[in-house]
Amino acid sequence: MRQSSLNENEALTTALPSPEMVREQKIYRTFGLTDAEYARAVELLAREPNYVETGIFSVMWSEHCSYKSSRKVLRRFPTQGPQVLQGPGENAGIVDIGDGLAVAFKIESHNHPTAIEPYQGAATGVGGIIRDVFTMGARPIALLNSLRFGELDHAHTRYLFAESVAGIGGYGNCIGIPTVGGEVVFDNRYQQNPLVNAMCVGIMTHDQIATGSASGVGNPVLIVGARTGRDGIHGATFASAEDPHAKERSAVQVGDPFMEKLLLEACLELIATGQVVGIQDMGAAGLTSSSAEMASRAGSGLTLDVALVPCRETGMNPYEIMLSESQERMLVVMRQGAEEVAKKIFEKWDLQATVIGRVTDDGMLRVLEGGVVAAEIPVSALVDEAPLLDRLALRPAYLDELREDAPVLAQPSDFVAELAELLARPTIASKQWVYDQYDSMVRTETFVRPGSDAAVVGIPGTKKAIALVTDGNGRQVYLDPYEGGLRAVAEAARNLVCSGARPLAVTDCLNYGNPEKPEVFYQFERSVDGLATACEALQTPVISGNVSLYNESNGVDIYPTPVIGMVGLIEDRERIVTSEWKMPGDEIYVVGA
Amino acid sequence: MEGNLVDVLAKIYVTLKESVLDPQGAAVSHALHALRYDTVSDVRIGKYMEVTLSAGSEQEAHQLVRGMCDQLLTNPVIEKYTYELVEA
Amino acid sequence: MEGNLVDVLAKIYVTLKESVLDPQGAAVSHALHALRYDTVSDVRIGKYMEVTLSAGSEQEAHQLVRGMCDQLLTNPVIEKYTYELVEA
Amino acid sequence: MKCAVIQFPGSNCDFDAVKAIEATIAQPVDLVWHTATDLSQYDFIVVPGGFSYGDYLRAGAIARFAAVMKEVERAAADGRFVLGICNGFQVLTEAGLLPGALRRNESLQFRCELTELVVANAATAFTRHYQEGERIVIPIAHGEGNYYADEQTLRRLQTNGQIVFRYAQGCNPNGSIDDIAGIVNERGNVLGMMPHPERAIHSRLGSEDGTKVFTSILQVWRETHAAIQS
Ligand SMILES: Nc1ncnc2c1ncn2[C@@H]1O[C@H](COP(=O)(O)OP(=O)(O)O)[C@@H](O)[C@H]1O
Repeated sequence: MRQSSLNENEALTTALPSPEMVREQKIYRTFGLTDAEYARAVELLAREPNYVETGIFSVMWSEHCSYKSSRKVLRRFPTQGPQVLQGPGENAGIVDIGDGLAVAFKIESHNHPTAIEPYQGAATGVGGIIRDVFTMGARPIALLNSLRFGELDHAHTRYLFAESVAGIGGYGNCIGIPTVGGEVVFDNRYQQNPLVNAMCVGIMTHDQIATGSASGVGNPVLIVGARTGRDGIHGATFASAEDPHAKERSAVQVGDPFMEKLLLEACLELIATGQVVGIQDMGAAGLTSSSAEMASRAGSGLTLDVALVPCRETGMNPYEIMLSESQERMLVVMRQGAEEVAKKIFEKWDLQATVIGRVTDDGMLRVLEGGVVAAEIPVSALVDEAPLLDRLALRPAYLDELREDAPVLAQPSDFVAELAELLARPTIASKQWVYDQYDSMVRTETFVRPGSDAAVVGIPGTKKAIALVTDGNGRQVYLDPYEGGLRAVAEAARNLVCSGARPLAVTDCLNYGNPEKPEVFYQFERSVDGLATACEALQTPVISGNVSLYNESNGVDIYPTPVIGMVGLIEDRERIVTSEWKMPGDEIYVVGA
Repeated sequence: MEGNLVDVLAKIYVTLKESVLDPQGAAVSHALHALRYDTVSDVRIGKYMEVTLSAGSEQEAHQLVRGMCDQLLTNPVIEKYTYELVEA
Repeated sequence: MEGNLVDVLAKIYVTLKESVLDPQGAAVSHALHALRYDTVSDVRIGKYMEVTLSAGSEQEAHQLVRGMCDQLLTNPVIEKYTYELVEA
Repeated sequence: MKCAVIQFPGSNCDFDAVKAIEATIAQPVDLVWHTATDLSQYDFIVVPGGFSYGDYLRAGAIARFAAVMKEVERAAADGRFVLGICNGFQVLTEAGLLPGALRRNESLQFRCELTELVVANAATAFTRHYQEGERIVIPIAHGEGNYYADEQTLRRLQTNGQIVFRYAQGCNPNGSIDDIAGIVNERGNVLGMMPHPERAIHSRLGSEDGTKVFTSILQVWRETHAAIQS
């Protein structure tokens, strides 16, 4: 690969605005970079970034990729424990379950895309979280979700809800991973900003653990899976924007679960060869964030040639290729000389595996187009130097106001009628309409299907099983952020214990409003404190998670909604407990506080 | 309502926008090649709907059809449509 | 192959046979009524496919398109189709 | 009895079928890739559930052209046993090995639940161990299981006893005609069914009523095999 200086290259990228234009016309603002962030990028590069580089900075420094508002707060979570094999920072966390086996899991939000195109938004959310898990070398064995929508008397809510459920099912059913649990809450607060959080759990042996690290100078970098199209450009920026509806709509992607099924099988087969150095899924910010993160973890550099990337559409420029969020793609670093191993396996699965670059030792993310440099940025500038904000937190006035005039509930005159009315509320009523649309049984290891406190899935070849649950209660967190945080974790743990499991670890999806509002940031900080305290007390460390901010419309923020995904271990599958009454005449006890 | 209703059949063709991935089209294209239809270069798969309705005038019929396409039958985020009206 | 290939776009319309119930059409019809499109009397939903291909002649193009419809693109037990060829 | 479970790209109940064969009848079983061109050594072939080729176009429409399907056809013609489950049933109808077609569920929704079936014909090789009229519970998981055949075909199925499983009255989950859940070909050696017997082989999974599908075939195979050998 020939490299040339930036100046020579200017002629080639003529189609794109020049660095001067980016500065003068403030094009960076349309990418979501602030003036200060742009100035910081200029400082770090010691020159003005060109159009492609500006795009790369903007997505890497977006809230979605950089966690600039939340990173400091997340440090409060306990992340260690003897059972933890991989804590936060990788594509998914991993815990030991004995016998040389481990489970990998993570939860992730796909809220904004769902608001725009509910079927595809929810479906691609599932697709993304599945990739996060098999990237670690784990075989996905279960899916869960957590949903928040407005009240069902709204026609548009019914549409969003029905389509989201269909999309979640559509993806999971097709790929053959059972959807075994979840929760749904309906409340007006989510009318404009529905939440769709998806969790995936995978199983692996300890020696199969793969990581997203690009080490070994000269090692080949491959892009595998689907071709790259123009879909989802700036999806990461869009996810962090206040009003998703007003944003560019090309950011919506269509998922291809069939392709992902092939990709899953091919990647697991590839990882099993022992020839994979690092592997990472391409999610938000596509090639940009996957390559920068892989290099950052290894302290290495990467040189990639976008002209080698298989594209779905003609005439895609380096900016588009680097920022595309086309689904069902992975970035893989192989041992030198093992390219053919990858190609053979992918061919069997009717997929492409294409070498697009090499690992270097100069700490640079260097993007070429046909051998000519199109972008050249130190990896550390994109990752380590990403903005880190100290947002202002202010205790919201409503907390005291609500306490002062807390409503006094009158004694109902007719308890039966009252109970019937409660049970009829969509949030409390049976969720069978939802989970009957999910294949909860494929893999024939689902011992407790949706409908009980927690789902239970067997671990093949052992007597063991794992119990899985997602829980969250935004209204409680709204009323008392700290206490609500405590309770979210406690509820998840109770649900696991009730199924006979010992809780092991937590993944969390933190859905909040606009963090630039001090009251919202207060909710965020205090509830994280509550979550952290409970995780500490229960010895269930947080091993992975996701943050979704800016869930706000017309100035109204959603309830602060941390969703807890928890996994527990059942040593003996004969000891599984379910919640339904078993026999007439059985005694009923109330236990606990 | 005012006497002369026209009965029309709207033939509506819905396709994914060009930039949107069409996994179904790709799979079918692949299958056609396997069946030795080698000269097929592209397949896109969309929806075809026939809606029978009546309206006060042709103009109103157009309005109604456009309305239902925008409101319900398509999602403008990923799809586009064309239609034609024929006498029912 | 013998010199003059014609590039064509086949627009293929697949619908369920009349004798086969169309629950999707019924659901959409229902939804349209709920949105106050009261004058809609019937909705049928099918598939619309665009296949781009080249052939030695127009006649061959017709043969190819009919072939792929009969073999793969439709299931004659429940579906029927029509198509038209336009220049690509 | 040598068993094969076919794998198309997108099959996802392939391992479940293998596990079920091992657990219920403990016979040797191979996973066979869709490009295979020789199935002559197999006595029993399962076309499993899943989403072959993503169910794109129509469920089973693309898979029926896979190379291995020629061999499945040959096996059927030889009188060997072929069992199509869910997507496998869809593939077999698309391939013309079984009559009719599977349309989208009437509800337009994917449905996964335990369903109650009635054994409509206990005289087939696949149902020998059931009683005629027996009610059994076997799960379904499909979006396109709404069986259709024209009137003439339906009448033929009825008079020939080719309807093997029906959804119990009032329990039809997809709108299929005559509550059909599974049918055999005229010769009786090819069964297609939407419910998943391989998911109902242990009480832990909610039901063990699917077991007898596998044990029936083994018994019939043993009988015919013994007859050939003696
Ligand atoms: N979105 C969903 N996806 C899958 N299963 C769900 C979903 N929502 C609820 N469920 C299942 O329905 C059952 C009841 O859920 P929920 O009403 O939230 O129970 P609880 O109040 O006991 O937490 C649980 O088994 C749960 O897993």
